[in-house]
Amino acid sequence: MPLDKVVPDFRQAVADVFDGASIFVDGFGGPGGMAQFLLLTLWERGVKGLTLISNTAGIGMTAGFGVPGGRAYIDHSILIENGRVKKIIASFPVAGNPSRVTPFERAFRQGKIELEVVPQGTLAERIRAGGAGIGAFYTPTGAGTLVAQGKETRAINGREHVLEYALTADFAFVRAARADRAGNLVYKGSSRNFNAVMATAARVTIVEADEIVEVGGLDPECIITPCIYVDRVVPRPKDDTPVLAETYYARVGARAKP
Amino acid sequence: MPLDKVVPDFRQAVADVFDGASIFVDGFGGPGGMAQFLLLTLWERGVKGLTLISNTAGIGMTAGFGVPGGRAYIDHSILIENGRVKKIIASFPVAGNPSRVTPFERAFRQGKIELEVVPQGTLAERIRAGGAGIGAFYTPTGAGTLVAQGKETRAINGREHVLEYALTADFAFVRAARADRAGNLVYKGSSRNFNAVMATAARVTIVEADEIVEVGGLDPECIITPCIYVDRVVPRPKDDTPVLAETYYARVGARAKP
Amino acid sequence: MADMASLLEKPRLDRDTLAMRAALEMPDGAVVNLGIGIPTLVSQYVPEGRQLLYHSESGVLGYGPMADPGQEDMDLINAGGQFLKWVPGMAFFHSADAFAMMRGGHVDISVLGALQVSEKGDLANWMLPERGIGNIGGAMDLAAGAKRIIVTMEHVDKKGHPKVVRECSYPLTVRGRVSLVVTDIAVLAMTPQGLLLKEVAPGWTADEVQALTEPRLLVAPDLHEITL
Amino acid sequence: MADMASLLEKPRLDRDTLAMRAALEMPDGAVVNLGIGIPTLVSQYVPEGRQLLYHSESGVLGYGPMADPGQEDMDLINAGGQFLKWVPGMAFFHSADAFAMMRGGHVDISVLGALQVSEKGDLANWMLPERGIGNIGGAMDLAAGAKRIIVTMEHVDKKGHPKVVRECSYPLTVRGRVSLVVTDIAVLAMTPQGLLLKEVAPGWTADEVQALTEPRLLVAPDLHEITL
Repeated sequence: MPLDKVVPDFRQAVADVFDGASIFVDGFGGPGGMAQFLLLTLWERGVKGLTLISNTAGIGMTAGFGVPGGRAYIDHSILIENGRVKKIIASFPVAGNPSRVTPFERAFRQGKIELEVVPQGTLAERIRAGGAGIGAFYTPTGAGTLVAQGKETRAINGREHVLEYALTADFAFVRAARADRAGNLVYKGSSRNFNAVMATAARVTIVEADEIVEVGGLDPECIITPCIYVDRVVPRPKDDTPVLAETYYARVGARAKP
Repeated sequence: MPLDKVVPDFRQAVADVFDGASIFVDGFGGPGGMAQFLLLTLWERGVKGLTLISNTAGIGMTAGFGVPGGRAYIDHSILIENGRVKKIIASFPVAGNPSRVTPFERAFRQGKIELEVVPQGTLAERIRAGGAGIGAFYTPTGAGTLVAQGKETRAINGREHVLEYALTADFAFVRAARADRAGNLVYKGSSRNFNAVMATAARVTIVEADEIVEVGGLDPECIITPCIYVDRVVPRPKDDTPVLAETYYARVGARAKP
Repeated sequence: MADMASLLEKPRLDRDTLAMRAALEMPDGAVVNLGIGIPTLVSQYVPEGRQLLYHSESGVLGYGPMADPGQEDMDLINAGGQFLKWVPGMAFFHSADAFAMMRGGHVDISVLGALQVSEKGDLANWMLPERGIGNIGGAMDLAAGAKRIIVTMEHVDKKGHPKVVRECSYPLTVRGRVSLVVTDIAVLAMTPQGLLLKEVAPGWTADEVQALTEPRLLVAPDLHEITL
Repeated sequence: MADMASLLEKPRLDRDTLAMRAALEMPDGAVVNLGIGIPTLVSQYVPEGRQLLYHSESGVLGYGPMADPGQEDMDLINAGGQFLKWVPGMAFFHSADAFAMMRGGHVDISVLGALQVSEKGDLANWMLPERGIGNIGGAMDLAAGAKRIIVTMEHVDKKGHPKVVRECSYPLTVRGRVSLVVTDIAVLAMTPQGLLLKEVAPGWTADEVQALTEPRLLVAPDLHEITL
């Protein structure tokens, strides 16, 4: 059944993620739309030298972005603070409030991690281009600013545009609200954001789905990510205790506090 | 009520279409997804010097593309055969079968109309770029062929890419299956095709909707064209007799056969 | 010339009043994107009878008020990570589409905070050089793409330095696209001749505003106090 | 050398048999786009037990058989304007997304018709020069973007001229991307050394195929008759 992409557990889903791989990680900033179980499993596997491409560099776990008071979920930070990440490509890398120093900011200040800051729309568009086979594009965003430094520019209709190249990755970690067994996906609310773009541009797209239905169980008019983009679908457990920050801290506390 | 975009009749909806305007016209080829009432009303108004940007140059009326046997609907042809169109930008301008000579092909052979042939994906992408504020992009499609002639090229990842520019228009004639009063749209099946792209890239987007519902009547997860892109929504009558080819032929026959 | 030290002590508009003034700029039916901070407050003060369509780069169009306490949904946030209420008429879209809307000129008004604004309409709002790292986020796309850019900010920074400057010394967000600056002491419009002082906070004079502003200001013939 | 006139009279595979042979090339689970004409027939002959995912540039993924007579829906067509059946598991998308799928390399196999194929893998399939106008449609995107391009066509044109040529004289669709050519008398694979004749129609010899082919063909050591 090659059109059935459901794999039973997270370990199997990320088994082929290799040292040095590039990974798209969604989550606008908070836990919504973030594939925390995939991140947790990858941390458990100990893969290193990763490049993460994501809207943030993990701000939710430290700064409480997008999460109702009192709760906190793991995010990219668990890979960063354990030295697994070589480079981050992000638009919103650090907490808005400078007093909330994230694991990424700490690693960055220690010179342990590379950063490429990309305007959010250019990041989304570069990933879309990667998925769509567009080699590069001219955007007015960032013209005349730091992000245009060293890049080609061109006046189009009298306005300066910057040449930006497509961005692809080895893997995408996507979180969907519902998937069918063939890998057609729908999201919920604002959690669609980068997920639906990243799903198109990775060599291997791995989906953590809150619910899995049979083929035909999704309205064909409402499918946001057609299954052509999806390689694996893993059911996300209803109980999110394993991906709560407190669970993680209890685990690493018992071993070696970061 | 500025967020209510419903206008009661087609005449009012196209009242500001001017001589020399450029218009996006959807319809993959057949009647599905084509705003025939808008086309008919524009023909009645007598506006001329138009540039139509569309997947075809009107093949359905002549060649029966995408329509079950026995029926035929009007299409771009009614504007072309009456000399209202100066230029066509299309990917599939003529009937597949050379014996089915369309009004466009006849006008083209008589030197009465200009043609720019664009690969279908490049056409869709140029329109998307127009709507998305992307000035230009590099695509591998068409490299080394006639469509690349006179265009800049660049090797990206070892592959030749052609520079293509964004395409916008003064108006888009869009056909939706359902609209809410604010102009959020959904389509049906394969009739979504160019509609959802063209809606984003026109100065004025005019929608012919098979059904109009109150705001909130569409599932927010399933809206394909958010109302930000839509300027006017006109209800399409249930009775499609006025846009059947036979009705049109009866009308022009009574005046002057083309 | 006014005395700097005493000017810095002089009462200015609070954040809410500043947001109220900015809210008057929103025409009926406009598509509006509100940045993080003071801009977000603007939606609370839009004059009655005006219907706006709110866009968020988190992928939401047509949102309404914030969620009630206890009703927060992690799957419905704005760009600042605040929770929105589920209201009829919303539409959701992915990030490439969210930014296509901005860059493509489909957002009428973007209200942004600023670290500095120059007399040429340049905006710097993403990195304090002393921090050495910053969040561009969606600011550059908004600033590059929205039809009209309104900046809301305090007139001077925490050290009392003018934020309205001749040339931005901080990393730029966009060049030459700011059209109106609403601060806690003044309303300044970008004109071809330069920055035009149109309104002052109650009790403030043009000279006093000028004293806290780096570039030379033009003063509108009908200069008046901000009224709400 | 075979006599041309008699060769042109010699029985060849019919369109359905040709489609059957092409169908054998579809691996289980492949995402496939079928062009107008013979390619469309391929879906009818996919060996049992193989599940394919069909993509159409009209904006449909996962479609099934054609609609039953009387059940045609103008809102559900393939790229050739034929009516599809409403089946579970379909997904719809707009044209920019439909072509993003192709150009982005997400379609495994594109089966296309051809006017000419060159020994370098060039394809010409959108304009007969004598017509002077042609339909590019989605062919260029498919030919540029799909991972594997299979051409199905008659081996010679209506006048008996070879369609497998050294250099295409008709306007090109794509350069160097065809990997397999299935005709009514032969199966030819593009190899770094040149065109390799792998199979012939029943009753045909390598020499006879060569006689109707412009470039020099390499002959596979295990050359054999097409079997289905």
